[in-house]
Amino acid sequence: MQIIVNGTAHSTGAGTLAALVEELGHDAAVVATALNGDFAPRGARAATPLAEGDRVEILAPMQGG
Amino acid sequence: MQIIVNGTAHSTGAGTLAALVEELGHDAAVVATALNGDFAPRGARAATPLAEGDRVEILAPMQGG
Amino acid sequence: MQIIVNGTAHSTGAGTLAALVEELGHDAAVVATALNGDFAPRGARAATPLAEGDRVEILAPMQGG
Amino acid sequence: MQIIVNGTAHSTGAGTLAALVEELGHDAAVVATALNGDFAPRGARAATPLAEGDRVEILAPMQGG
Amino acid sequence: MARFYNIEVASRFMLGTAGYPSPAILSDAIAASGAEIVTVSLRREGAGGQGAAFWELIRATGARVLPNTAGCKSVKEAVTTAQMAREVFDTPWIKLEVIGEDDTLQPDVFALVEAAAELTRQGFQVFPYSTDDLIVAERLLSAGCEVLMPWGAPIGSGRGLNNPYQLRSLRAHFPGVPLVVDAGLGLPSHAAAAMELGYDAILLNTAVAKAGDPVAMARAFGEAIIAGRRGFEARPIEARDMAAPSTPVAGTPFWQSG
Amino acid sequence: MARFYNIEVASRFMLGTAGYPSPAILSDAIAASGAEIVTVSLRREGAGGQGAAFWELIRATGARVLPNTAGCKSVKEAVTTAQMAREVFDTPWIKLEVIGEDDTLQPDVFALVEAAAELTRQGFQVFPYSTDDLIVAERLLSAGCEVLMPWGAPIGSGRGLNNPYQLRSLRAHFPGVPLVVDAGLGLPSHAAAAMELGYDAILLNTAVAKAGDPVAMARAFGEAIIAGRRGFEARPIEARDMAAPSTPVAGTPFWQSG
Amino acid sequence: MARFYNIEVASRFMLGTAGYPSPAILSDAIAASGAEIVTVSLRREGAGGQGAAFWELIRATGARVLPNTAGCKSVKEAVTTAQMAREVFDTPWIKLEVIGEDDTLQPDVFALVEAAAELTRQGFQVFPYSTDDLIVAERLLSAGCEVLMPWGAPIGSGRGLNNPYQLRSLRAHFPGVPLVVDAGLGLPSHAAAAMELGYDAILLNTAVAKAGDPVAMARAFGEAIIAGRRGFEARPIEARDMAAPSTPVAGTPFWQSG
Amino acid sequence: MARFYNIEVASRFMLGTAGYPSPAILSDAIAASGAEIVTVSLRREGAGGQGAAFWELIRATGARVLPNTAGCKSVKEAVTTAQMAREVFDTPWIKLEVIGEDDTLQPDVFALVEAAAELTRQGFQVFPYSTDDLIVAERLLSAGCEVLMPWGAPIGSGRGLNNPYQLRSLRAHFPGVPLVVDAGLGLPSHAAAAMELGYDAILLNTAVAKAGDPVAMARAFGEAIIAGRRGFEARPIEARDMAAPSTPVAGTPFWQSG
Repeated sequence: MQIIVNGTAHSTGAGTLAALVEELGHDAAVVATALNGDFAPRGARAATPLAEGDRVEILAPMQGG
Repeated sequence: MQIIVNGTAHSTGAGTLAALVEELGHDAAVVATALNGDFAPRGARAATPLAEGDRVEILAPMQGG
Repeated sequence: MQIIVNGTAHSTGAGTLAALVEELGHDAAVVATALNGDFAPRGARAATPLAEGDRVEILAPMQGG
Repeated sequence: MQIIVNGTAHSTGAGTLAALVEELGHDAAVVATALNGDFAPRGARAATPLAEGDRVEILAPMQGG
Repeated sequence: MARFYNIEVASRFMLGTAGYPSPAILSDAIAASGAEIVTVSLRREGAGGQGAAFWELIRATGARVLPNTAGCKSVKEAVTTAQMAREVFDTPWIKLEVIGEDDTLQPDVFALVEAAAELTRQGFQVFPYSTDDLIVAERLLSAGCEVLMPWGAPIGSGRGLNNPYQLRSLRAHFPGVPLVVDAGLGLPSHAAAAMELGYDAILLNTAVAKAGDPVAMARAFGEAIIAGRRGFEARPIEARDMAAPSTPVAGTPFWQSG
Repeated sequence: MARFYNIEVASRFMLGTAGYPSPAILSDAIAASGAEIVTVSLRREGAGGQGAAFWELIRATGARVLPNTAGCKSVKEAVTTAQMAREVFDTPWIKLEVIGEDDTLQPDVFALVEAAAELTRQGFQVFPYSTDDLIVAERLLSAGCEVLMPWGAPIGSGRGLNNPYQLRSLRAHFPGVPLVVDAGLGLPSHAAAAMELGYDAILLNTAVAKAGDPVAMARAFGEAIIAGRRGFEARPIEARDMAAPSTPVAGTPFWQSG
Repeated sequence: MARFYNIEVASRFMLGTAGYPSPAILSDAIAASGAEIVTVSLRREGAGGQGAAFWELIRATGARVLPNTAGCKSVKEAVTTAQMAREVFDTPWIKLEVIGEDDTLQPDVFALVEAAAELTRQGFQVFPYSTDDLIVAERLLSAGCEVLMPWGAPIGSGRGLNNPYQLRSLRAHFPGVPLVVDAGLGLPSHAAAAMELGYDAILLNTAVAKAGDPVAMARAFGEAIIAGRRGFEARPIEARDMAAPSTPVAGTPFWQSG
Repeated sequence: MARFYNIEVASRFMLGTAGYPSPAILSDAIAASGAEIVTVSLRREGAGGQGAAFWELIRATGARVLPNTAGCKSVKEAVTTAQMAREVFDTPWIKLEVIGEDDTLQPDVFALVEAAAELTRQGFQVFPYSTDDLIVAERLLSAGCEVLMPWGAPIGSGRGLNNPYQLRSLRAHFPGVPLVVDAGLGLPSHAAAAMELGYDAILLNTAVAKAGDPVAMARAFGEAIIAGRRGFEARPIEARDMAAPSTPVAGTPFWQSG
């Protein structure tokens, strides 16, 4: 399945957002996720299926002003 | 009939806005009128009936910054 | 003898600047003196005679900006 | 005779300031002169002899702020 | 020539008509100012019919009028006032003021943008009295305004340009839009400075009307605005940090080169 | 009318003649400025005799000349230069510059006062280019000067009025003395601001000569100086800390008083 | 003590964490600043998992975090970013930035107010980065904000307080609301001046992060903020137009009274 | 560490001792300020012998004293006062004030230079209270002064730095000379700003003594001076004309890059 992760095309076998986060090796407790522009809370990731063409954002803490 | 003209209680026998303007001695071509907060164009005054308690504004040119 | 001390007429029996300072009850080690506009050092006061009409300044530490 | 005119070495046969001004082709009525740092008025140039090594300034109107 | 909604004017001075010692002084001040545009207002007409007399006086000056919505605090009030002004003054021009705060008479930029959009839809040509906010400016342009009128300082304060940086920023971001500094100026030099920033015109009232000699002050501002604009067009020198001689140093007499 | 050593002039603008792109532009700039007084200098005459041509050009403008002692760094140099200038330009007027420092061209106030006294003794009418120092001003007046010319900013810097407070203080302390802001201005608004402080005149050069269009800039400064003076005489409003409405509030329509 | 949404802090300095030469310097700068609140952000996580390391570093400082929505240009973006930040940083606090213009990073006050209202509804405690507009301030308060953060100057410009008058006006109109000058400062004296206006705190980043020595500059700003606040509370003298002696004149020696 | 005539001090704050509400407050203010140098004066001693008590109070603070010649208007007065002060306070240091004008207390730079030369010949170490004039500064250095103390504004005016340009110029021209801004400051931010210009120290009195809470204000100025100096040494960012983001733009979420 082809999706877009953080703006880049990505081929994944993950069926859910939670699986995707794990597949990418991120620490699930540190990142925040959005699916197609809407916030996807941590607790809902496992129940959030991915579909062809989805746009996923995975964000993490970074310096800011 | 009791109406309010420019914020002051006014007893009038005028049935229309046009009649009121004439009753008050204003030059109809110089003033602008509003009835209950809405603009009442000059050409529509004769066809604009007044009712008890109406709020009428009659404005004229004045200095401004 | 009439002299002027700090701008005020003063009648004194003191024959020297040192005697005047003592007469006035000042602490000789704390004040500085000038005679007729010139500095009179502490060590020279005893040898500095006073004359009728002399202008004496006796200054002491004071707040300053 | 060697003199310095406006900062530059100059060989002249002129015996007076007036002669020098003429020799250099200046309009005597437009320039002002100084000899060895002192002003030499126009009327005195003819009576002002030049000597070996003299420093002469010949100035003329120029733009200024 | 400056251009506002396809009207060209030679004078870059818009003068307010409020608060003069007398109608005659107002009339003379307008003449002295050279202004071709004057602001006017609408007020409740009393028995005396002073409105007609004032209107006659203004018409006699030959100036184009720019009615305002001074004192309005809501979109509705501003729109109704504008409609009435259009009828009386027979012009699509409206100086749109929506005041958000009584002490400083600061524009309410939210109501301003909304009223500007509504009035534009109704065919008005809106001159919005605004702050120096870039984003508000963009919204006003999107709403259909073809002129912007940022404040120099609060109305009547006479302070001059409170934030020249922001005014410069506005000028830089909207190079093609007529920009007018409206309100807050006190001295002719303030007006000249605004023009030197590249502004297209100045609108003011109090600084003239309340001066000791309003007619002379009107003339002074008129001259200062011309001077500032001309200076802007003549491409000024840039300010420098270290001084430079204005008299050439070549050819300095010898005693000066030691 | 301003008055300098019993000479009355209608224009309050004194223009420098250095650094223009061409003699024709200089000539046009003088005409455009309205200045009745222009500053000139003396320099070493070369073979070409340009001095006479320049002098002819200046004379053709009809302006009164104010020769300077630009570049002088000592009393002796300044006095000798002044003597030479008096002969060439046939005027007792001298703009006295004694420069103490090459980078900023700041006046050397010590040499300035001494040279002013000496020149006054010799019958000159001295226009001293000075700082904004009150005590120096007093000394210059005691030395016989009847005009003071404090700087606005370093020569050629185009910065405007670096210390308006001190310039105001000078004006307040010497109400009867002709005061000229000399040097450092860059924009017409700077000149207007100086005039609004009550100064009697402006002397400048670089801001005009080095502008993109010197002739237009000369005119712009001329206008700004007139505007600033007129504004001063018209008694400006005072700047206020809180805004006040410029449109009368009595008679505001009802929806505006809710 | 300053108070923001019922959290009391001893330090009135909020420090940004972006753009430091190294994590160690950031860490040291936070310590040197004395700040108890630091701003942080969210960015796309790469493979390296730097996010966790950064988060660890910040947690180690003991500072409370104020996540921002930097870079957001719409209400939707800002709200989604805020939601994600709340989850990651486990705080209801959000520094709400909605940028309307790329060059100056000026806040879009329309989107700002809308986003502030939405986030408040969702339980956030919003710190809105805004302009110095009084009416916008009122809207933000109505939207539920209990802090206001007007800019001093555009982000990263280092200019200081571009419009002190307007900042004073804000302070005067909202005496009970915590006010923070956010952005545009360059020097410790800028921060002190803002505190002397009665502001409650300062938020800045670039002036520290990009200084030659960020750690020393962090300390300098920390000290300046304390100094400015203390000076405000100590009731400063008012500026005077004419000088007065600071040394008593009574008892002056005779040669000084002639 | 700053150094004045081979004396090193850790604090860059010199505090005046005049005009405090009480001796106790003066004492506390000195302690709170951190100043290691305080200015004192001489006045006519009355019968009460207050001089000894004051001197005792000052000695108890442990601060080094810098006696002044406040109120002196001539070289003679200043020299005699300095001689008397040296004897009483047992120090070669003298803050040399020669006032030329009663209203503004502006230094008389002519008398100042002459008195500085005479006092240097007599072995004094002179701290001359001066204007911001570069040439005067040169003369004072030639006269033997190893410190310069230009004013920020007239004594007691609380205005801050009236002419920052000229103060910067002084700093640039005399990089190796200890420079102290003396007089005219009103707020801690003024002191910080002077330090950020690279000045070595601040001397003030009225702003502390006449504050609502002199002890707190003394501390505030002390902190501001430290902050300003540290900021100067930490190499501040330069002010920019256009804003730049302080949050990195790389890695911005996708909805922010559309």
